[in-house]
Amino acid sequence: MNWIAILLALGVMALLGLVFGIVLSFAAKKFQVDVDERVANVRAALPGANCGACGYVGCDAFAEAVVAGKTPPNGCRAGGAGAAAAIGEALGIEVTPAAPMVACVICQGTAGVAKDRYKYDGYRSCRVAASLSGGPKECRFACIGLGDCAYNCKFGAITMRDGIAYIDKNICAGCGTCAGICPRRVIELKPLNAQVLVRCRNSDVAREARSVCTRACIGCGRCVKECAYDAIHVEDGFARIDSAKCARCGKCVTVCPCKCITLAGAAQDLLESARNNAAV
Amino acid sequence: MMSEATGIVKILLFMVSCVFTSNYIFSQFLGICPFLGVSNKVETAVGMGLAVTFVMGLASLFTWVIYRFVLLTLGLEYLRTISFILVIAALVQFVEMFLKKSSPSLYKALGIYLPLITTNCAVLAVTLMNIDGAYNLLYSVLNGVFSAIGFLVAIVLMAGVRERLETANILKPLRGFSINLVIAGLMSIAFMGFSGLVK
Amino acid sequence: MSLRISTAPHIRKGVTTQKVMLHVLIALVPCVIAGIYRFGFGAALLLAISMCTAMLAELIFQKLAKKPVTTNDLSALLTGLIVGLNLPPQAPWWLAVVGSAFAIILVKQLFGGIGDNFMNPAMAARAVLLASWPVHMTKFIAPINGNFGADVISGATQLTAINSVNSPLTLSGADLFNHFTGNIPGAIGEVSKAMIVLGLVYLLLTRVITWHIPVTMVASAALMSLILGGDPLSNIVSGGLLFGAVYMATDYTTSPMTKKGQVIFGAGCGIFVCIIRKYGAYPEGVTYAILFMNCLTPLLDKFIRPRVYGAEKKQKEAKADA
Amino acid sequence: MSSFRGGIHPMKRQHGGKRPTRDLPIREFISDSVCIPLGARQGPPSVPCVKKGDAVKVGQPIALPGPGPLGLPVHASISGKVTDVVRMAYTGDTPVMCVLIENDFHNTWIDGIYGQREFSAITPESIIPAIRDAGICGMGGASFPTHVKLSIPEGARCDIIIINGTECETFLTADDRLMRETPMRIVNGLRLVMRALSVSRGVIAIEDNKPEALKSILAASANLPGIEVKKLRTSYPQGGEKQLILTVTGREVPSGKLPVAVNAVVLNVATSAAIADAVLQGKPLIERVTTIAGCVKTPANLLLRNGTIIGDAIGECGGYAKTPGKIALGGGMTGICAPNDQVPMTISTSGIVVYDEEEAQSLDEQPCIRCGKCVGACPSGLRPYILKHYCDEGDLIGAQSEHVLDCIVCGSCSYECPAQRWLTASFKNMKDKLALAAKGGNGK
Amino acid sequence: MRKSKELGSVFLNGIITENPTFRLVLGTCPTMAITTQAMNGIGMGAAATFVLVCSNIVISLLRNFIPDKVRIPAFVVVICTFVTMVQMFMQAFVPALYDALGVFIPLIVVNCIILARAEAFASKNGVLRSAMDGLGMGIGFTLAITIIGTIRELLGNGTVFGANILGTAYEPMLLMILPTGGFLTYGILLGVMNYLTSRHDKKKLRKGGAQL
Repeated sequence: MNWIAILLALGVMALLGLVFGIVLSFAAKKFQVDVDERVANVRAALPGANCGACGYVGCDAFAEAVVAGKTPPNGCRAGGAGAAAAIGEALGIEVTPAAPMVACVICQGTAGVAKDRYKYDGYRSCRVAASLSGGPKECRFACIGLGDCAYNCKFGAITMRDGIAYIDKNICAGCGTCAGICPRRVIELKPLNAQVLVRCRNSDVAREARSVCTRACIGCGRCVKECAYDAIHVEDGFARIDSAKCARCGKCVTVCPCKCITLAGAAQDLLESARNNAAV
Repeated sequence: MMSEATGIVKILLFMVSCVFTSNYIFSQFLGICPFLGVSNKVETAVGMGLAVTFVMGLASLFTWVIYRFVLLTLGLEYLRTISFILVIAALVQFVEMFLKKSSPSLYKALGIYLPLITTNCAVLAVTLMNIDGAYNLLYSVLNGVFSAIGFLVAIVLMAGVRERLETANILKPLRGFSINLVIAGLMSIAFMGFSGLVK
Repeated sequence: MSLRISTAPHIRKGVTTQKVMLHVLIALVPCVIAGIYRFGFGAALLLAISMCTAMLAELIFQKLAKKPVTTNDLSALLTGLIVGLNLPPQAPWWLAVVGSAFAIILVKQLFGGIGDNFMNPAMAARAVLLASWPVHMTKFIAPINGNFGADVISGATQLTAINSVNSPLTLSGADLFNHFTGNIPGAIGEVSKAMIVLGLVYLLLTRVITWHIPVTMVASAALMSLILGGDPLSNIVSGGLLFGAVYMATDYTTSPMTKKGQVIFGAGCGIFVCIIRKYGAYPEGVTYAILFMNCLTPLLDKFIRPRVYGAEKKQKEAKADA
Repeated sequence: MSSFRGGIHPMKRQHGGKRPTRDLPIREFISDSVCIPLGARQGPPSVPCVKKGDAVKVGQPIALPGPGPLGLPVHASISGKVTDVVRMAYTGDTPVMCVLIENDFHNTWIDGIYGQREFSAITPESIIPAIRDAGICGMGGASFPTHVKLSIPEGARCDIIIINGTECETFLTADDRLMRETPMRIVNGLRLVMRALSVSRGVIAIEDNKPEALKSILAASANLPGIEVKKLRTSYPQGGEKQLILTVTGREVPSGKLPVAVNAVVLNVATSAAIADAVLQGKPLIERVTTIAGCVKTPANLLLRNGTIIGDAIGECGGYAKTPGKIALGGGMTGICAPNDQVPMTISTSGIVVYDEEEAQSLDEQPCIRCGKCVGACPSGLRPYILKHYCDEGDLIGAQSEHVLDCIVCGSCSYECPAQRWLTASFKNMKDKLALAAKGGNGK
Repeated sequence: MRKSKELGSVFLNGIITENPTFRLVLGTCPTMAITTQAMNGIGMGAAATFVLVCSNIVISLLRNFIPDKVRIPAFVVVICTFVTMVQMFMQAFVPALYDALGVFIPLIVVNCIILARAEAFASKNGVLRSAMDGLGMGIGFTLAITIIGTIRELLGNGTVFGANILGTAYEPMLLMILPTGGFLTYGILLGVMNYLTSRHDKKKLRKGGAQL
């Protein structure tokens, strides 16, 4: 054993370490710049879809705003309860999640149900089609069905079938991008548990509404009379359901002459209870 | 006079060899991680490339000096890996801190890449290769700088292609590292044309 | 009355992707005929195999990937044909299969299919074959309808001779004539320069391509070979320079979009061809030169853009600052 | 001949382009009834001032200017009885207010239409109000109120008036015929505008594929000081306002600015003729020459009263030659589709083009093959192939960085595209979105 | 019983769920550089595994003594020590392999797998678990690069571990043992792995959904 060599090696390493250590610790003091780690932590808790539903440009901007206290920490709709809890953890505060929302298509004007005005043939964009001669469907409140919402959905929750949009509630994160994009505003964000929906918003008089679509709400008010909870009102020529009051009894669905009130299926219940469990 | 001219030609050829013929990415597989990681935008790729060039040049200089004057004289050649990595780590950290304070704009451009460079195997590799190749100080620094420029060329070309492919309809499982490796593979075919330029 | 409604414009030029590809295929017919005339049935078989493989590869890949099948646009057929034309006439059949399949699947479809590949599929395939089976790819036979004796020099060795550092060879008049008629050994498509020029004229007349890339590529190659002390004419007519300049460097997808970019692209190709021919390990540099410029194309497209009408210099700078 | 960058030559395709109608004289056609839209142009919709059952004379105002400087009155184009004032679906997204008039075939004009007045009798200050009162808006297609265009803003000045006789659009020959048959009206219009703005230089620009028009205008403007006739290269979109200014004056309108920023005003030949009628004769704008082309039995140039139902005009041309697949108001490059043939034409309808079913069918959009033809064709120097990506993605910032706002929506890129991509439509959509965002909407 | 099960899952984690090569995409340089032969893969893998296990053990032991601020340099020093040992060992006993692997042996120091495991696992876990993690990761790495090496050797040379498989009629595709072959093989394998994982995940999701 060559003790000297070992000692030498140790010495050199120690010296190197010492020199670098001193230089660096000196430099670290001298060049100190503060960075807020909380922003990164909050950002890590977000889904990263940059959907913009929170009202900020993207997840980064939202994270900064949360840390700066400019926006409530439960503002991320796409992340839901999970993100809210994670943000709370990152900031060390209690965050109550906002009620989960899903996007719903307020139109049932599939091919054959809603009358066509013309064949659209061009750039596949609802927005463009809507601006040409009043849109390809006679009803000016109908889903145009060219899929602007599906194209822009960051989560792949929307498919176009039979000329209208369908939203998979299991995938929908409730970010509201589609609602903002739809030129006809037929997509609305509803609480996840709002299962009874009037799926039409044609505000024309009954005769006209009926003449362009067999499933148009004609504002007849039968559902209003049937509802025992005062949850339905007719405004602007079509019925609306207040989901806070609705008891989901489903009576209005049965009396609607135009079949434009729908009750979401049983799968919805399962999903809802699953989400509630997860939140607990 | 003649020998001076051939010397310059030799150096020029050496540079070409570093940049193209034995490109670090396409023929030596060094520095692949940052090459794949930081090549999504041309601007950031240029930043990374420049930062690597800067550090590789400095690292070549420092490690050569340390090897030649400390390790070799003390007969501690086997300590070179460990001492080189320390030199590089310290260098990178120092440069980062220095830039952060003295030139915030340059730091903004290069700073975020600097921590990544410590684990860039190209830096350690070039210092080790300088020793293996028994280069003198000039050639060591040239090797460091021009190998890094080879890296810069590769990463900027890569970033250009990746930017363009942002709009491409690539199959989902292939997106990310997978397609980037295929791009690199195809680019390395193009770089094979440079083989033999410098014998 | 049920009318259609669409956005403007209501008239289109009537040129489709398919027609463009068809034009290029037609432009290649003279080369194909020359190749088959010079090298016989084997060459024809090779071309057929590579074209079939290319179509099949595209079909199978798109079926497997559940993508719309786009074999109708004929681009795969074209790629297959060009791969075949780049093969030496006596190459084994599997070389054509591997080459076409590689071109279509790895270089084109993995990136998303037509328009999304960043590298010319046929060129990449040729480079791959050359790197993988150099013996097969550099063994050229003499044409069957020629007057070549036993002392045939292969195309590649001739190129080496032309670009030899010490005493560059200059082709004689008779040699040049043989190059024009295709009475030389070489890859199937590239032997007859006259036929390639015929194809070029067709492509220019049908406005499928513009002069920018082929002309700058050939011109810069000539200039560069002059600078490097070679004979420009010999350099232009030998090897695959013309074939590459007309059919492969002009590939829409992998060449720059602007005319200025195309000129730089062509010039770059020409320069690299000469450098690789003269100094590189490979006798032929066209493939690598084009592939390298393909890699550079995205950057050329990014930085060389037409001047926007009404954009002032000051405004541009102001924007950059903001 | 200097010209703008890019451009295309879409002249010779389909139905012989301009050939069928270019040598046919203008023919007047007055239909049984008209339906006059009050809001189918730029600016606020006019407010109807007649009601169902009212009797109206030709030239009588039926709607008063809407609020704001862009408001314009609308005049009855035939004499007869108002049958309805109602909202009707038109080419835009929302229904517009229309006045329906049944013709009594007396063609009674309102009082106060005077014969040709002398130039010397007209004061420069009276010209622009007269133009507004006549309800004149741009007749080249954009239908921007002309009096606003001629009101040079404070601090700006104008040193050249360009009369746009290029008619670079496909199929259309209405302006060509107008220049050949009544060149004097056009020249007079130009002189009036020059007088109103006290500008000493006026240029009438005509493409070199209209030699007869060129000759006739030259003859009409001979010996008139300050007026020159300029022959331009035939290329689409030579008649684009910005392109025309560049070709004629060598000046480039800065991005996002109006032509007046380079001291120029551009007017269409038909507008110029209308100005002459309005100022010299006191006639409001009630009619225009429209080319009926495409798949009709006998294509023609008709002098139509404002609000003529397009089906009636097509009937006047012998009806459809084949089953129609698409009817567009305007030329092949920029025309706007009509939902059916029962909608009216307006003052800005320079042509009615009928496409048969085969022509109407557009091919499916295919992947971009990066041929660069769109870049070569774009007169604004944009890169449509990249821009389309941003527009499809709804990326407002990306689209602006690719200068989408400099797109003039001429359609050249779409025309050239071998992959049949809807480039122009996506840019127009993005421009609309940006305009909305600038107004404070969310732009989505 | 439970503990051994848990150790087993830590071990398997490195091989499958978080395979450093195919799932985490770490240590790409040696993955492609030395995989021209299957044998090289095993050699490199063994060296890396040794370093991983040793460094994980040592770092885990020292985890409570190393100040947080200097932990990374400290880790590097520990790793470097073992790398130098491996280097010396290979130079002495398997010089052929040493030459084949070349500069990539000292470069194990900057192999991100090792530093990443030290930072993410060993500095937070006990000795036994850290050792298991190192072993799992090392074997996962070894397996992956051996697979890549096998494919490249088979296609590029017609052999596997030097034994001729494809017969003499096979004309080797030289490209596969060139750099290009490395990039392409790794890239495509990665794509295949991504596809398989996503399919697996989807199946799992569907199963999970049904249970709900």
